[in-house]
Amino acid sequence: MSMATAEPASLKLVYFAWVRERIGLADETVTPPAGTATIADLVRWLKTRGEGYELAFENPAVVRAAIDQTHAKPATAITGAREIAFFPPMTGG
Amino acid sequence: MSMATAEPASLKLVYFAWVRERIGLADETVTPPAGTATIADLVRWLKTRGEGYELAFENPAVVRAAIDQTHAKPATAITGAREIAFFPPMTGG
Amino acid sequence: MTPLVRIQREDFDIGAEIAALTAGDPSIGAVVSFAGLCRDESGRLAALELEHYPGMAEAEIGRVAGEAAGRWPLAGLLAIHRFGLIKPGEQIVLVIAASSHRREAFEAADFLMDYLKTRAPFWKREHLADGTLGGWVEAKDDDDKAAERWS
Amino acid sequence: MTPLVRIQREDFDIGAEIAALTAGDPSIGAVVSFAGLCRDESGRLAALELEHYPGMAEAEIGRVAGEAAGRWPLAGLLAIHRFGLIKPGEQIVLVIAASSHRREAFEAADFLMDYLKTRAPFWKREHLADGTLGGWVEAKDDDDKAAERWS
Repeated sequence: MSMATAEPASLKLVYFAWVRERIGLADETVTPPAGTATIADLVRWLKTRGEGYELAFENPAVVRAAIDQTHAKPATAITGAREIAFFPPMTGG
Repeated sequence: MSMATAEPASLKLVYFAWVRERIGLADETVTPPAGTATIADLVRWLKTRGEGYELAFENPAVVRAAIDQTHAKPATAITGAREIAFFPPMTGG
Repeated sequence: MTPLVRIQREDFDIGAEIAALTAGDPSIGAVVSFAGLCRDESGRLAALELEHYPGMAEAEIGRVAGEAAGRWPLAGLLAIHRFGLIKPGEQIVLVIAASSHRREAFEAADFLMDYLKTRAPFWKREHLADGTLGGWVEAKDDDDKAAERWS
Repeated sequence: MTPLVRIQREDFDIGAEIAALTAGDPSIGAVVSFAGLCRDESGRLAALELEHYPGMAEAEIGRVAGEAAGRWPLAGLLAIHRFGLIKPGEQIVLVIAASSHRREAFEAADFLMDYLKTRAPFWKREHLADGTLGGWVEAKDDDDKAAERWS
């Protein structure tokens, strides 16, 4: 059995609303470093990737995440995820 | 100043649903005896007027009343009333 | 805002009533409608016959609608209650409440329906599927309890 | 009963949706609809632009509608949420709940709306009457509190 973090997998990231605007991308495919186990880990790594990311996640508690189109928490494991989304609190309805 | 019950006034009574069916009338104009001061007094008198009335008011607590199209209680004074209605609990909506 | 109350034999069109009630008021953000339909009671019923007290029906629903309008900040409030013979699947009653925000629209419509059930002078009688005339529908304790929630 | 969920750019017709959801089911006695409309915010707003997360929007509303269907005995449940540019007075969202009795229809519609507000992946941005682009609408604490009522 191989460990999930042994070989960094490529991951689709999608961004919405002001998260999308601050990062300047609607989506991208990334390969996070080994040891990126949770949403919080992923955010920490994304913040090192430039000013837009830093601005988008300046208050990480505000940004929501979804793994494969299901709401996720900062501590949720991203193992096996195909698509991870980041967005502000929802304002639909 | 004359007392309200000094001269018995004529009064329109209207009946609905099974109260109407048991009495056998949709409406009638009556002159209750002097001293008929409240809805409860009126019901007591009506029950003396025949079998249909007795059946309609066999359980007076169940029959509702309205004075001039406003809900009224057994103790409500009927002084000055033009139209008094009796009916079962409402089942609209 | 003056509530609209109509007592009528004719059917009504929910979409048209909502459109009319909300037209031209861009402060409205929420519209709740309640429609009461005649059920067939698992095939037992051919129709409901609704008797009402003309005059008092309008007056009483108007009073309760006025109370709702005083209690919640509404932009529009409508109640329509039909009488006469109504078949399963047909509409009996309609309440529409419009306001800026959803909470007050939900509560006002809910309130008005609870009071319609217990205070509006209407009486339902069953016409049965076997062709006979059924009894008068009995008032439900549940409806009284529902109405008491608001006092 | 499988809830119906539609995410669309086009407007919807409340009357037609209610008729379609209730047609042919004579066990239905109560139909509650909620429509959310775009307000003009006292003339400040020219439009709202609704961005959404395609795929997740359907999935998430479907999940919450399924929870409502498990919680109340419903005969029909529908949610429509629009995206794109929506002007004041236009419709944004529709929920319809149909059941035998009114309590469950009211509660299911109320529940689904509260969860739509806080869980459905939609984001509103203001377009202002002066022709400029406004900011993203901020989520309201009130909406979170409303959703917490059901847990």
